[in-house]
Amino acid sequence: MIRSSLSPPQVEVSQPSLGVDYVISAGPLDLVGLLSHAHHPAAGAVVLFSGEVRDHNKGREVAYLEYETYRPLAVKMIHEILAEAREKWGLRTAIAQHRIGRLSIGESAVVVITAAAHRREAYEANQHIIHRIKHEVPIWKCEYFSDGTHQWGNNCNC
Amino acid sequence: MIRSSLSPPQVEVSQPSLGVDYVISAGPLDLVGLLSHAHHPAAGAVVLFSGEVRDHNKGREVAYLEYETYRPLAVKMIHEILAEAREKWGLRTAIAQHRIGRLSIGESAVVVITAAAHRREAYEANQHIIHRIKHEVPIWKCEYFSDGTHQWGNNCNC
Amino acid sequence: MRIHVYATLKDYFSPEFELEAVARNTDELKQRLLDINGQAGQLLDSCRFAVEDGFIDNQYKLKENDTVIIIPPSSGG
Amino acid sequence: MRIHVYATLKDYFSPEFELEAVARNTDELKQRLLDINGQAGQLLDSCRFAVEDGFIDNQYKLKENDTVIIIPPSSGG
Repeated sequence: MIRSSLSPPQVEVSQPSLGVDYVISAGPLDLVGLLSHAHHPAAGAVVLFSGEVRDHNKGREVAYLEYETYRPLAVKMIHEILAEAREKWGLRTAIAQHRIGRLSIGESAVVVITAAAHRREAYEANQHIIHRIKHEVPIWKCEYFSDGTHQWGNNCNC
Repeated sequence: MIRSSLSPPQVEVSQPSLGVDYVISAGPLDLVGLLSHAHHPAAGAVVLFSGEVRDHNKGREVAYLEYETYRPLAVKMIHEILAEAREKWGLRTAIAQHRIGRLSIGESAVVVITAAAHRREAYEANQHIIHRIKHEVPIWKCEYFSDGTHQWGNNCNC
Repeated sequence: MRIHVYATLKDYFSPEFELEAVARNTDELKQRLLDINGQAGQLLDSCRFAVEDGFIDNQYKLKENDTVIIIPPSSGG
Repeated sequence: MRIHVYATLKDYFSPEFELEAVARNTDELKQRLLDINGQAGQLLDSCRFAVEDGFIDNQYKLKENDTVIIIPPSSGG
């Protein structure tokens, strides 16, 4: 039996001022607002990643996307991923937010922001966090194509 | 003899709407404004790096920094670095801006933004561009410490 | 036992439904789901199971009033 | 010949000055600069030279009306 403890999750909230549930958003991601939380007087390097909706995927024209999530587990897992990265790379800031619902071309589906004393750590941690969010967290993408068909994603293509 | 052709430089302007000289700025860097130029319908990944002034360096308390540049060569070199990265990684966007003059703790000294179809290219190109700007472009940092002394930087510490 | 499925699993099952048959662990639950739709076998093999905010494996003893979440491979980002 | 120096070189030379002595290439220019301040040798060995927006090496024939830029190691970012 490996079921973990009941909610509320006992993991560190990476940015207290943002609240626990900020990591999943039903509305447009506020990159600028999130970036304003990232600056830290001891951090010489801030890295922001934004995963955005492309107009084509595997040769097909994309009309829009929809994301859905199993929120209780997704929120807990993202906080755990951020806390582990914060510890491993000595980050001053670790923020992630994933959008759900319907997204148009060019909109941001996910943002990850890291800040560290030096840039190597900020880049490495940022890549690690987005990789884990894409592959481990219960969030699913459905692509709606211009020809009227749709397809649930089952592997990463960004 | 290896002197290259006279100005104006014949290199590609990476973001025409920003103008040639945008790569060196005497005023605060507008990360948000620059980021707004980065989004592209064919780009699934946008990476922004901001190098910011830390309050400590090598155990000493930093009061502020000053950067100076030899502008004609710095502008040309940054555009060349961006054009090469754009070509090598198939970037949709490649933007860089370095600030000069006096900077306070927490202010951004340099920003690099890359956008590509997939995230690996956006991260790699971003790291490559900031590495080359720091090590090759004629821009120099002078650290002013809280004890009243100052020191010209001669190697990278971010 | 209540079942919630997500994403591509909704092409095979209702998003939420009550499972009347007994399933004492995830292996038995998988079999009950195949009884409903035999075509979901390959997909179910790639799925994880959760109760509340924790993953469960086959050692976890399912209870009558559990709500089991069936989680296909992630495709966020 | 006009000389512009930057950054830590300003601890050894005026930021901009007129060099009266003849220097036909960068090796000779380096020697003339050492004549002005002998302590700058190690630093000058790590410097690059430029005219307008291009680097020059010792093959470049310096002209009387050139403005030579002396560029210490970069430390941007």
